[in-house]
Amino acid sequence: MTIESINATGQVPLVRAQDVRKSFGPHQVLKGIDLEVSSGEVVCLIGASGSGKSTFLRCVNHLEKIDGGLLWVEDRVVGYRIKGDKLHEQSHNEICADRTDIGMVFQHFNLFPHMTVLENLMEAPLRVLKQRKDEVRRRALGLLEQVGLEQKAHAYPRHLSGGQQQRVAIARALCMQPKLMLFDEPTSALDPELVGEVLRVMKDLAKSGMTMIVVTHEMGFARDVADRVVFMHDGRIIEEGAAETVINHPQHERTRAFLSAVL
Amino acid sequence: MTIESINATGQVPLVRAQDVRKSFGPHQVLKGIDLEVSSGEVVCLIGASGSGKSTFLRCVNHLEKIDGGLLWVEDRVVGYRIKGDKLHEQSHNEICADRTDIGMVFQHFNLFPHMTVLENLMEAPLRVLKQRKDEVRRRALGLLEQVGLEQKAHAYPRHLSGGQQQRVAIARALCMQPKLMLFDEPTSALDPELVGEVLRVMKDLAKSGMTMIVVTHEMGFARDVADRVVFMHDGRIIEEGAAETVINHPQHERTRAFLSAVL
Amino acid sequence: MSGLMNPTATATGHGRFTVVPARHPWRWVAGTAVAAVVILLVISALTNPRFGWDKVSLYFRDVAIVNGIGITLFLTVVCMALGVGLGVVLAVMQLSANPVVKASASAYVTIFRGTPVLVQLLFWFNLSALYPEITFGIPGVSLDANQLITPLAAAILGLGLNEAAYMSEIVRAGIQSIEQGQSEAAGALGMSRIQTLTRVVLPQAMRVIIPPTGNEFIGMLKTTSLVSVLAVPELLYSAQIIYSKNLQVVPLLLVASIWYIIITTVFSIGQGYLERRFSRGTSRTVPPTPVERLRKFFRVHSPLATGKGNAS
Amino acid sequence: MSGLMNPTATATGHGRFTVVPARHPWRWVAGTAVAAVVILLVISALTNPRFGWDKVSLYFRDVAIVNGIGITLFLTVVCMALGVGLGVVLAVMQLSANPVVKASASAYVTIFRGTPVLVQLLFWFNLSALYPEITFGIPGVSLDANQLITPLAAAILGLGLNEAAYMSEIVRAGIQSIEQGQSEAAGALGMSRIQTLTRVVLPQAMRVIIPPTGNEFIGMLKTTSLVSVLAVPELLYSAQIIYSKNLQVVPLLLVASIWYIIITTVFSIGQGYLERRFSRGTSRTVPPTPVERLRKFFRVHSPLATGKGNAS
Amino acid sequence: SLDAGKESAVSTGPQDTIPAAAFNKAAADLLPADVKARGTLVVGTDPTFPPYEFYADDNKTVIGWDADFAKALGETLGLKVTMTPATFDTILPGVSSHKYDVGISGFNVTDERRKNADFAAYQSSGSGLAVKAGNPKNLSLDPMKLCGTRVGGEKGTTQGIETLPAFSLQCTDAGKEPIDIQLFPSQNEANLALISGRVDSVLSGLIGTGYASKLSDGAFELAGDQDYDPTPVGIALPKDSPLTASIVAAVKSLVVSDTYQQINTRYGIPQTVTISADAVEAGASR
Ligand SMILES: Nc1ncnc2c1ncn2[C@@H]1O[C@H](COP(=O)(O)OP(=O)(O)OP(=O)(O)O)[C@@H](O)[C@H]1O
Ligand SMILES: Nc1ncnc2c1ncn2[C@@H]1O[C@H](COP(=O)(O)OP(=O)(O)OP(=O)(O)O)[C@@H](O)[C@H]1O
Ligand SMILES: [Mg+2]
Ligand SMILES: [Mg+2]
Repeated sequence: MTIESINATGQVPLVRAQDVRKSFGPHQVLKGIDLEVSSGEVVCLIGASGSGKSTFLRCVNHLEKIDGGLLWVEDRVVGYRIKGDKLHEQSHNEICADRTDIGMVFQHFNLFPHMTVLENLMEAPLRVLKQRKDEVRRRALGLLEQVGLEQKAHAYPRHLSGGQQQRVAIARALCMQPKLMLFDEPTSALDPELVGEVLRVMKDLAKSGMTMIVVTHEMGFARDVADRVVFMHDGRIIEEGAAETVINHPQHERTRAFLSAVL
Repeated sequence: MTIESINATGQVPLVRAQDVRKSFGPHQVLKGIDLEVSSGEVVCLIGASGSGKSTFLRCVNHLEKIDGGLLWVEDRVVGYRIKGDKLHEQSHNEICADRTDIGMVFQHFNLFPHMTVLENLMEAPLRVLKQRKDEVRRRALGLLEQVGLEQKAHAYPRHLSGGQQQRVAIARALCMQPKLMLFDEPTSALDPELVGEVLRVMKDLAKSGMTMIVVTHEMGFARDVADRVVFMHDGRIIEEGAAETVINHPQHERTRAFLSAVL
Repeated sequence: MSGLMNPTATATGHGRFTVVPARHPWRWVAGTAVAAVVILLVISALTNPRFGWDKVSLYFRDVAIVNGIGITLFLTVVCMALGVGLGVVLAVMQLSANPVVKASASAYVTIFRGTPVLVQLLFWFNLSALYPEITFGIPGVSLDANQLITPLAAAILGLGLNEAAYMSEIVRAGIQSIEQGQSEAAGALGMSRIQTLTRVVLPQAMRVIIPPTGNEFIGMLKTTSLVSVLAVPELLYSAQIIYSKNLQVVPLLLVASIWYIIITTVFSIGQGYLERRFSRGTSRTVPPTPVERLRKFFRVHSPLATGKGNAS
Repeated sequence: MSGLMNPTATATGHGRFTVVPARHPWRWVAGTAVAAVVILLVISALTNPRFGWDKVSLYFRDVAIVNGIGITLFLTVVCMALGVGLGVVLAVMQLSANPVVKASASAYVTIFRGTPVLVQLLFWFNLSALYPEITFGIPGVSLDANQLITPLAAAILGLGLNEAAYMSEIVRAGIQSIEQGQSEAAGALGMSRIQTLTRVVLPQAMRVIIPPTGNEFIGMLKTTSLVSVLAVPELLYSAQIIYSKNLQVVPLLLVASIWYIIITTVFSIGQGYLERRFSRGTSRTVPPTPVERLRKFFRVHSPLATGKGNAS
Repeated sequence: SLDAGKESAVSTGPQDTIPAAAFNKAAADLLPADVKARGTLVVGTDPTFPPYEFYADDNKTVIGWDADFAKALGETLGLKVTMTPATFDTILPGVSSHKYDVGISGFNVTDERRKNADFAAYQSSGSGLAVKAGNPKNLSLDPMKLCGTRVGGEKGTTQGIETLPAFSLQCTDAGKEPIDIQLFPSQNEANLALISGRVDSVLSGLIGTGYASKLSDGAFELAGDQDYDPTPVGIALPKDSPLTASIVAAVKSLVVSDTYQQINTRYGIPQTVTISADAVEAGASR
C-alpha cells in the first residue's frame, strides 16, 4: 500500500501505526507497534505498567517523537510533511495545528488551576482556533451541561472533586471539536465512587460516534464500550480482538495473567 | 464507668472513643463517635468520601485536636493529662511522646524523598526514641525483608513504584514498634495491580496480632481480615458489626447504597 | 459509660472533666524579653537627643527630599519593569534549544550579575570616555554617546540591565517549578510554546516568582542610591547632600530611612495582595491573606492540623 | 502494507522515506546576529586603547587588590553565614504561634529590609555618636561603643543583620513550599517540631531556597563594597583607592570587575553542585546537572516530551 | 611604585627626608591628662584626597601632606599619631563622638562646620577649576563665564555647597542661565565625568585639582592658576575640647617651622597657602 492508495480508498483508518518504535535513551519502550483505528471505533489499550501504553498514546499526539516506523492520523503523517519520498520534519507551529484535531485526557486531569472551569474550556478554542467568543462560550456551556457540571462553570478546578475535574478535562478536550480522543487512564487517579461518573460520560461520548483510544484498567468499561481491545506487553501488541473475546477468552498466557490480576 | 474502673479492669480496650466531636470552623465533621477497639483487633472503617473517616483517624493520633468527648489510647486520654477531674492540655513534647506508640500510614505514603528507604525507616527510632544505631538498623532491615524490599534499602523513594513506596511506609511505621497501626486508604492511590502487594503485607501484619484501624474501600480485604467493620456516614457511625454481616447483610439503607457502589 | 457522659455537656464539652489549657511559660518569657528589649530600644531612641527628632520632622518634607523620593520611585519602577521584562526573555532564552541563544543569555547573566552595578553605572554614564563617537562601524554614522545616553538613561540602563540578570534566575526557577503536566496539557490542546508560556506556565509561576521579586524590588529601592555616582539626587543622596552641608548626619539618615520604610511597607502590602491574586485556584477555599497563610503553618496546639491536600 | 515496510529498514528507519530535519532559519538568523554583536563588542573593547588593557594586567595581581579580594570573600562568607543562620531563625519566628515572637520577627524584617544597608552600616559604625557609652541600663556597666564595635565588626553587623531580613523571606517561602504531608508524617512518627524542621522540612526546602540564596550571595559579594564608608578596603574600594591616586579609572574598574566575575563564576558552579546534592531523591533518575536540567524544559523537537511524573 | 613616573610629579620620597619637628613643651603641657597618659593622638582622615591624604601602595598606610603634618604635630606634642581611615562625611560626627581625637582631612573651615566643631587652621587655600585639555569652552573662575554650563563638584566640599550655588545666583541675578551644578560622591566620579564630557568643568580645592590634573595624562588641566577665595584649612576638634589649647599652640609653632616648609615642598604646594601663626587661632575663632 502506498500513500496514494491510502488517499484513494474511501474508508481511510483514522489512525494507522506502522512499526512504530520509540526509545528513551538505551531503553526501547515501543518495539514496533502496528495498529489501525477506524473512524468511530473505540479501542481500549490494556497492559501492565510500563508496557508502553502511555508512550504510544503520546506518540499519536506527537507529545513524543517516534524513532522508527510511521504514524498516520487521517491522511497526515504525524510529525512530518511528505514531499515525494522525503519526510520533512514539521515546524512547531504545524505540530500544534495538527494537535487541534486530537483531544487528550490525562490521568491527572492537568486542568489549568488558575482558570475557572469555563476559562479552561474556552482557552484553546479562543487562542488556538481563534474562534468567536460567544460561539465558544455557548459550546463550552453546552459541553458542561453534557458532563453534568453546568453549575460549576465559574468554580476553580481545586474546588471540584477528582471525578468532576476529570469530566471538566474531557469537556475541555471536546471543546476543540476533535476528530479523535485519547484517554490515558482517565479514572485511575479517582476514588472508586467517582469512577462511575467519568465512565458514564465516556460511554455517552462513545455512543455519539467519537473515535476513541482509551488506556484503562476498567475491564467493565472495556467490555461494555470498546469495539476492540488491544493488549500490550513490553512494547509490543501481543493480542487484539473484540472486547468480549480478549477479556473472556484471552489467548496469550500474558494476557491471561494480567486479566486475572486486574479483574 | 470511671477512669479508675477502666484502669482496674484487666481487659482494657486499646482505643476508646466517647462522643468524639470535631468541627472545622462551622462545619461539624465528627458528630459524636463512640468506638472501642480491643488489643489485637482489626477494625475496618468504611464510608463515603467526606464522612469523616480520615478525620477520626487523625484525632486518634492527635493530628487533629478534638472539640468534644474523650479519646483513650491505652490508659491515656489523647491530648490531655488527667489530674483529679481536670484535663490538663499536653505540651507539644508529651503529644510527640504519645504518638510514638501509634503508627500511621497515609494515602500518599509521605515518605521523606530526600532520604533513602533505610534512612526513612531509621530516622524516627534514632532521633525520637534515641535507640542504638546498629539495633535500629538490624530491625529496619528485618522489616524491609518482611515487606519484600530488602534490595531497595538504599534506593530513594522516587525510584520505587507506588506499591513499593506504600510498603516502605508501613515498614517505617512498624520500625517504631507501635502498639496500634492506623491506615488511611493505604491502597487508593495505587494502580490496581499494585494494590495486592500492599494488602498482602497488611494481612500478614494483622495475622501477627497487631491492632489496626484501617480506612479502606477494599471490601475483599475487609471481608478477609477485619474482625469488625464500621460504617460511617456524615460524621456518625451508623452501622458496625462482624465484617461478614455488615458487608453481606447491611442493615442500614445508606450502607447498602454505599456497598452497591463500591463492590 | 453514661456516668462519664455529663447529660448537660454541650457539643464541645468533655464529659465531667474541666479542661486546663496548656501553659507555655518559656514562650511567654521569650516573648516578654523580646518585647522589653524592643520597647527599651524605642524609648532610648526617642529620648536620645542625639537622634535629633526635631530636625527629623524639620527635614521630613523638605523639597529636596520629596524630589529625591520621586526620583527613587521613578527609577525603581522603570528599572524593575525593564528588569522583569528582559528577565523573562533571558529566562526563556536560557531554557531555549538554540545553543547560540542559550549561550548568549548565560553570558549576559554571568557578566551582568558578576560585575558590581556601580561599575555598570559608571560604564554607561562615562561611555563617551571609552567611545567618544559611536559609529557602529558604519561610515557616516557618528553619534555622541553623551547625547544618546542622558544621565537618567544611564541610570536606567545600568540598574535595569543588571536587574534583568537577577530576575532571569528568579523567573527561570519559577518556570521550572510548574509541573510538566501543565505544558503537556497545553501542548495537547494545540497551544504554541509562546501561548503555553504566557497563558499557562507564567501565570502559575507567578506564585513562586513574586516573593523573591518583592525582595528584588525592595532591594532596587535602595540600590537606586548608587546613581549618586551619576550626580542624580535620589532619596538617600539628597539626604546626604543636605547633611554634608549642615552636618545633621543622624537626623537626615533617619528621614531617609523612615521614608524608605514607608515605601517598603506600602509596597509589601501591595505584594501581599498580588500574591493573593495569583494564588487564585491553588487552594481549596478562598485564598487566605498573607497573614492568614503564615499563621496556618505552625499553629499553637495542632501544628500539623491544616487540612491541605493529603487529608482528603 | 509490506510495500511500505522496507525490508532493509533498521529499527530507527521510517520505511522508504528519507527524513529531512526541520530547518529553523529564524533561529539561526537570531543566533548569528547575537553572536555577531557579541564578537564585535569584544573586539572593540579589546582594541580600544581607552580600556587600558596593559594597565589591567599590571594591576590584576596587585597586592592591594589581592588583599581586597580576601576581605571581600571574608565579609561575604561571614555575613552570609550570619544572614542565613539568623534568617532561618527569623523565618521560624515569623511562622510561630506566639504573637509577640511573630511581631518581633516581622518588625525586624520590616526595619532591616526597609532601610538602606548603607544607613545601617553607618549606624553601627557611628554607634558611639548616638550612644557614647553603652550601659544596658545596668549601673556599673559602661562600655565604649568604639571599642566594642571595630570597623570590621560594624561591617559584619551591618551587612549580616540586613541580609538576615532578606534571607528570612527566602527561607519562609522555602518552608511553605514543602507539602503538609511531610510534616504530618514526621509528626505522626513522634518527631518534635524542631526535628521536623531540621530533618524533614529544611533539607527538602533547600531546593527552593538555594537559587535565590545564590542571588543573595552574589549580591552580597558586591554589596560588601558599601563597607568602603567604614574605610574597610575590600576589592572594589581597593581599586577605587588606587585610581584615586593615579586616575586609571577604567583599567582598575575592569580589574575589579574581572575578579568579581571570576568569583561569581566559581561560586555559581559550586551552587550548581549544591543544587544537585539537594535534589537527591526528587527525580526518578540520577539527578541531572544544572545544565541538563535547563535543557530538559524547552527541547527542540519535542518541547513537552520529558517523562516527568505524569507520564507514568 | 607602579606608577613611579607619574607620582614623581609630586615627589613622595622616603618619609625620613622630612626632619622631625621640635618638641614643644609648653604646648605639650596643655594636653589633657588622659591624652598625655595615653600617649597617642587618634586622627580621623579620608585617604582618598591626594595630595592631602591617600593610601600608600599597600592600601593601608595613610600618606600625604596631612599625614606628614600630623606626624610633625605629634612630634611637637610628644605623642604618637594614629591615622584612622574614614569617609569624609563621617569624620566630623566621629570627632564629636570622640571616635577620633581630631580630624585632619583637608577641612575647609566654614561657618556651618564651626557650629559643630572647633578648628585650628594650618593652611589657607582656595578653589581651582579643572577644564578639558586646551580649555575649549574658555572657562575660568569668573562666575559669568560659567553661566549655563555644567559644572561638577564633590558632595560636601565648600565649592560644591557654597561657591557654586553662589555663582549660580550671580548668573540668574545677571539675567543669565543658572549653572547646572552636578554633585558627585567623590572627586573621582567628578573627574571621570569631566573626561567623558558629562560636565564642562569641575570646581574643587585648588591643591587637589592641581594634583589630579598633573596625573590626568593631559586629559584635563587647571583653568589658569588663580587661587580663588582662599579659605583656612584646619584641624577639626570637638567643640570646646580641652585638647584645643595644646593643638593650637603646637600648630602655631609648626607653621613657622622648617618642617612645614619641607612638607609643602615635598607635595609641590605653592607658598601662597602658608599662613602665619596668628592665623591659626583666627581660623578657629573667626
Ligand atoms: N483541615 C480541614 N479543614 C477544613 N475542612 C476539613 C479539614 N479536613 C477535613 N475537612 C472536611 O471534613 C470533611 C470530612 O473529611 P475526611 O477527610 O475526614 O473525610 P473522609 O471520610 O476521609 O473522606 P475521603 O474518602 O474523601 O478521604 C470533608 O468535608 C472535608 O472537606
Ligand atoms: N520520558 C521518559 N524518559 C525515560 N523513560 C520513560 C519516559 N517515559 C516513559 N518512560 C519509560 O518507558 C516505559 C513505558 O512507559 P509508559 O508510561 O508508556 O508505560 P505504561 O504502559 O503507560 O505504564 P503505566 O500503566 O505505569 O502508565 C516505562 O519503563 C517508563 O519508565
Ligand atoms: Mg501510563
Ligand atoms: Mg480520607
